[in-house]
Amino acid sequence: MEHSSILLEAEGIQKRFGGIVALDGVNFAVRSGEVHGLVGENGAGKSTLMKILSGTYRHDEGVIRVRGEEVVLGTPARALAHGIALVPQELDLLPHLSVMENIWFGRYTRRPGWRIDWNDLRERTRSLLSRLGSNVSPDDTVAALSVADRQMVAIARGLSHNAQVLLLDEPTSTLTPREVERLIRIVKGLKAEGVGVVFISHHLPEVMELCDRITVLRDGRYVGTYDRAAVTAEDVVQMMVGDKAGALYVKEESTVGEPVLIARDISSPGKLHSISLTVRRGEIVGIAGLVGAGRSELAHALFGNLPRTSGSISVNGAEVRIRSPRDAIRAGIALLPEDRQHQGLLTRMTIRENTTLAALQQFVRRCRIDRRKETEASRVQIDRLAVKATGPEQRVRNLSGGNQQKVVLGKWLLTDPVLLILDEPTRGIDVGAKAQIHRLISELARAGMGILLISSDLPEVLGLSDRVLVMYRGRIAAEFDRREATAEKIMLAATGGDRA
Amino acid sequence: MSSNLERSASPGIRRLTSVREVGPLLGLIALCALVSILSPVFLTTSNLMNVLVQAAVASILAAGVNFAILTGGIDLSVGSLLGLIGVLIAAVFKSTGSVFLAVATGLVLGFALGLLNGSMVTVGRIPSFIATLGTMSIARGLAFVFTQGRPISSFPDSFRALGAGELGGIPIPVIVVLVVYAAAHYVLTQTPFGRAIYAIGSNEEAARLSGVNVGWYKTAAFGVSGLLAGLAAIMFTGRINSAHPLAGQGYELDAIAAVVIGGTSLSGGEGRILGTLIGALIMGVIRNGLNLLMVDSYWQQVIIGAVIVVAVLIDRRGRAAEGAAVVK
Amino acid sequence: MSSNLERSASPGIRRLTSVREVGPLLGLIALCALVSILSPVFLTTSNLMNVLVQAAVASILAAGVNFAILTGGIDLSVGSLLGLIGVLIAAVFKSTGSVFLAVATGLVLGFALGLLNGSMVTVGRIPSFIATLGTMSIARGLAFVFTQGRPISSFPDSFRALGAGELGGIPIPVIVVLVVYAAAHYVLTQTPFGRAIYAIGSNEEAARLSGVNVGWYKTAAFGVSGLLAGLAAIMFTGRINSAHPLAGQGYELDAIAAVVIGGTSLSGGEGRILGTLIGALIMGVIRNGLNLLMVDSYWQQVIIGAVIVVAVLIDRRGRAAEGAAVVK
Amino acid sequence: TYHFGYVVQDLGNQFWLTMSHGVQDRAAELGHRVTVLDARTDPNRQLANVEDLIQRGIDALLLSPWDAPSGGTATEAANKAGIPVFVLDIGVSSGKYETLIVSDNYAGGVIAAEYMAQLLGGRGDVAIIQCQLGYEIVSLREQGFEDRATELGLRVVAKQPADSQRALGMTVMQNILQARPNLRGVFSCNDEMALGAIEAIRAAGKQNDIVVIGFDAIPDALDAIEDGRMTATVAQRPYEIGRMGVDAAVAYLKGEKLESTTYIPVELVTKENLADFR
Ligand SMILES: Nc1ncnc2c1ncn2[C@@H]1O[C@H](COP(=O)(O)OP(=O)(O)OP(=O)(O)O)[C@@H](O)[C@H]1O
Ligand SMILES: Nc1ncnc2c1ncn2[C@@H]1O[C@H](COP(=O)(O)OP(=O)(O)OP(=O)(O)O)[C@@H](O)[C@H]1O
Ligand SMILES: [Mg+2]
Ligand SMILES: [Mg+2]
Repeated sequence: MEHSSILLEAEGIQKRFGGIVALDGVNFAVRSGEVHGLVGENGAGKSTLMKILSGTYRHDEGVIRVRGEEVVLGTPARALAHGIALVPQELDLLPHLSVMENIWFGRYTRRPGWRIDWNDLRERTRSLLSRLGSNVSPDDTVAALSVADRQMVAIARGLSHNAQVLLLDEPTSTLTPREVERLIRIVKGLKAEGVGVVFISHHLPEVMELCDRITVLRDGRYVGTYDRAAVTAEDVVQMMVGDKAGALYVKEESTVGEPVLIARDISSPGKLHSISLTVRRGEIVGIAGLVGAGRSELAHALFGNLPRTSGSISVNGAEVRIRSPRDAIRAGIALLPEDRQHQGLLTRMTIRENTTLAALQQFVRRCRIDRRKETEASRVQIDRLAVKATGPEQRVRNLSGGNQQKVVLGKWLLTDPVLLILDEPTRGIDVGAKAQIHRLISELARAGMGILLISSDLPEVLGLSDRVLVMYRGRIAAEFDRREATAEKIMLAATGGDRA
Repeated sequence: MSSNLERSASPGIRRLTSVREVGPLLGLIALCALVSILSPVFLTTSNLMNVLVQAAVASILAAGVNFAILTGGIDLSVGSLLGLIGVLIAAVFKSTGSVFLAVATGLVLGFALGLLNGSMVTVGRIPSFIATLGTMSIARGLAFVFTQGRPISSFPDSFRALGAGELGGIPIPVIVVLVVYAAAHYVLTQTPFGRAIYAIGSNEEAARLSGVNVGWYKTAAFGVSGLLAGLAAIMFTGRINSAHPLAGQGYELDAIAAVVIGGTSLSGGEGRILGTLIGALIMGVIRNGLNLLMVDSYWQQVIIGAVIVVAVLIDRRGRAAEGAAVVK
Repeated sequence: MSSNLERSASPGIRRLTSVREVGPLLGLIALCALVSILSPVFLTTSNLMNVLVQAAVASILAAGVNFAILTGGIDLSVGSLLGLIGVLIAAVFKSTGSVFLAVATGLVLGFALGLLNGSMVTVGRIPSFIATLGTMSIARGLAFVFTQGRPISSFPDSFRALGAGELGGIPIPVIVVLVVYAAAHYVLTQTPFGRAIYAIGSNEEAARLSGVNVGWYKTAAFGVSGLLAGLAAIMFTGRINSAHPLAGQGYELDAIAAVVIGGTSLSGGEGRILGTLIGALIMGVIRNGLNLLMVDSYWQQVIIGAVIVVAVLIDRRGRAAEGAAVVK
Repeated sequence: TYHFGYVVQDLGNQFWLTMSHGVQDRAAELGHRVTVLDARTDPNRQLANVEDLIQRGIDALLLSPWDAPSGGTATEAANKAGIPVFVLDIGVSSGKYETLIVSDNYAGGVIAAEYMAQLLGGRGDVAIIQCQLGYEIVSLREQGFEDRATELGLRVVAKQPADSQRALGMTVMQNILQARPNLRGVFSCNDEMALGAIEAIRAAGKQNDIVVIGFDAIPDALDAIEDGRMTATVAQRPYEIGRMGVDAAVAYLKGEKLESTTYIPVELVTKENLADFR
């Protein structure tokens, strides 16, 4: 390969956070016109590397070269000036501002008198969003968008820089297959224009389909960079996890018993329309659907966090009044929410305090929290979920995205629910851990828990579910048994195609 | 129809009609109606001008404080800055006799002290509540040190113009308020500075990562607050015809109340400047009305406290009804 | 080694030595050293007791305000509640002659008014700054309405005990402070209530979705703040031997300053109560020191403002150095 | 030489400021030291100031209390430490003090009422602007005025407080004018509020129709009387009170006997006798 085609190069990068070494001697290079996959387990250091390359963090050692010239990035502005743009994993948008301002913030077209030319911004935003196939309006306030739409806005902002190097940190984790497809098409287009794209995903098929080269990180160390043609998915997994077992999980059958949840006629104006469903003991019910189909709304309605205008809910055969999450938890329902930053984590607190929060009563004796018992319990969850952390007293804001997700899951497992609702449980979870979590879900079901699994990851839904419900515009559009469910049938129902 | 409208207008203008501003405006109208029924004097031109002039200083302070609050901060120092700057410009005028020099000193000094507040917040990383609480105490103390507790009084009309003059029958303070609010509205809705202020209040970290110089803009927002405190000091001194080191004591709380009644969120990023003006007028009308109705001053304090709470309660209720979203 | 240590000691005790608390503590020690060099009187037992007694009321208020701040709120009403409750218990005592009844009234009333603040915040969804600003004005007004501005004075020693008594040579206010802080420390670190307060301050939405009864606990946190304002009112009235409707004016800002100097974050979820005590003592030592050094009253105000800023500046610097979050 | 401590209720107020100047000037003349501490209208800080002065070690305490009861507590603290107390104005309701030096405030209200009744010919609507409510001493002025004015045939149609502040005095006056267009006279319990009131009256164009009498005779008020904006004020002699406080303390320490209370007479200041008060 000729040297001039290397746009961005990092050599011997080291980054420490206090005592933790997040990156240790990592090499990485992005060529013009390539899609470069970056893979590794949760906490391997992928996001940290991206943040260094985009000027968000400063590295401790190592050099960064742009087109062969050594540079000091230091700030996002300087990285952008060098043509490097990042779409981060944890979205950092401006919630009270409009979509167009989020995309073009700080780069407004001006009119005389320091005025911003709103019409021009609106037009540019429209064309950008239509390229992404998003129907978000430029004037919408970001706070009112769904997670997926926000992800689209973030991607649009990344694209808007017309960068030579575009860093995408898990862009697909919140998107549905249809949007993923569209994104992949756009990335291919960029590649044809000579842009170098870095693509991080825990979804290996995507990586294998899209990328020209793949770099593997393990525990902050550089494992190697490989041409796509030279490796198989199995090889990559092997390199990611090292000598740990990395086999993909295959569901075991469980015996399905009495219903744990019977929901009838659940409605919430404009969001849910007369939904009825049953989940049985030991059963995993998957819910598929497009972004905005109302799956999260259904979860929140069952959990007492979305006002209902009608409907009844029975748990273990007895009708329960659920009007708040507290009611739901008392009835034995748990909800792993999709937005862990806002709905899941106490970021300033420790792993221990996070994991025991929902089941705190277990640890209270005579109005006092038994801290020893708490520490034990959180340590059990850390081990069971293989959370990469220094111990129960580590603050969760210092964990990697995937490990944070595991902490939230651990919190809900401690409540020992009869019905566990999982909204995108493996979003941002690496392959190895994903298999582990899948096994866990399956084990929980076999132990008699009812599980409602909402996921945009179709193979996950297909692989784990005993039954699959498909939602379309706030209604249940179709129901498939495990044996009859296929990706095609589900997609057809999810897009309303079966009604036409 | 709505789509056409959307296309043509800027977001700032389009949103003028949202609940956020209509709520306080309806509140103001209802309040005026109530007071004018109870006291026929209220609706006379002379009394209405009275109200506007009385509310002018507080309105100017509130406009400045709104900048600080929109960034997610707070400015507790404006009342004390008013006191300090008041005695300093009075001294400058007494020793030079130049109105221009005095006014310029007031504005420059206000801006500089505001920037100092801002730097403590941005460079020193001190929470703005504490930084401006410190400034509040320091500025008040310095005003006393400088004057040794004695007021500086008696100025010619030229010096008093901004606080007590008239232009074509309209009190100059009223004109100043209108100009300041128009300018602030323009800056906040139409310029990159204004949008940066909203962005910082909305998500400071994200704003920083977009390459915006957060420190600079945030400091500047406090600078604006200080600048307007300087302007308020000029108006106050002119109106009262005397500069006292205690001037403006407690005004910061009135200003903040006006900002919040006007619909600005104390956590930043949300709110419009015209709401703030309405908030300041609501406070002014209540005080005027209670005086006209000869309400005992003890009870006035009780009622004003209650009105602040109720005004915000109604506003928040209205807004909750507007945009209820459980799943964020 | 460190791992063993971690395992054996309880986290609460272990963290006593973290920068968050050591920072303010070192500040307090440095300050005491400085003052005692400048004035030999400072380190006498009688003067140190003086300082503790003088700081007692502010310490109690600060402990309560710390509860409100930890949930992510603020309580501006404590000074006014002190004023209102002071005159009410004085009246109760004057008309019944029962110390028990007066004390009970003070505590119950304080708790009730605090719960009222809390309900406005939780049920009414009013930002706590505004809700308690309203209460501040209302309570002060009611105190004046109730007394018609006249102080209620002259109480027997039995009534004054909590504010002016001694027990085995130690002033009772000092004992009260120690008991209150020990209790608050226990509640915040060892009980579900304390855990809920930190959780709410850290991420209210996540806490709610984890089944924490956010409304209840948040209201209760303001209740504690009110309760301690009631206790402070009893101590204040006892100490001064007079209940005046203006009592406690401005004390809310001192209390908040103490809380923040003590390392509690104004955005909630972070901070320890013992830091608050240290913060209150820092404020007390400065005041006492400046008096002993015969610093001019005007300059005292300037210096106190500067100390508040500098104390928080040093603390924030120290913490930034400690935390791994070098990045931000 | 002696070391005195002077704890004063509020140096933000001209009156107390002048009194503290009297204390400081007299002490300097006699070669004594004095430490002035401001209680800033807070009885708790007043007590803390006294306690700190006791720690510091002083020969005598001069006290201008915030109010009589809290002054009593502060006096008791000094008593306990064996330090003699000299009360300047306000008075204390408990504890042992050597002497009290105070203005005759009720008489001040009376002479103001008499002068106003004389100017208005014994009839007409008048208003009272009150100081911050809660200070007993100033309410004596208002009582003296109201009692005497009613006797002499004036009608008190409005009574509103303006917290002793000039700005509020102006606002309150504006509103009284709106509500009471026939107003003929205003008695303000201090000059700051009176000066605010005359700005409001001038803005309404009624400067020739309304008699304004203030209280305290601060320099600004004297200026206003000189150029005719204000009618009169009642002069107290805070500077004298301050000086006499020091003299009393020195006399006591030298073993002389003191009167328990000294009333300092007040005087009406009009354009005619203005020069005497400069
Ligand atoms: N701000 C921080 N402070 C302390 N430690 C951090 C911080 N950010 C990341 N780390 C640590 O650095 C390591 C790498 O984290 P990083 O976020 O880069 O992982 P990742 O590969 O992106 O993982 P994931 O797939 O879960 O997103 C982790 O051990 C994490 O705990
Ligand atoms: N906070 C919000 N405010 C207003 N509308 C919202 C909000 N969150 C989601 N919506 C809207 O509600 C609908 C349902 O969105 P939601 O994200 O819950 O769907 P979903 O089927 O759960 O998809 P996902 O796979 O993204 O979770 C969408 O139209 C979305 O735009
Ligand atoms: Mg990551
Ligand atoms: Mg969803």
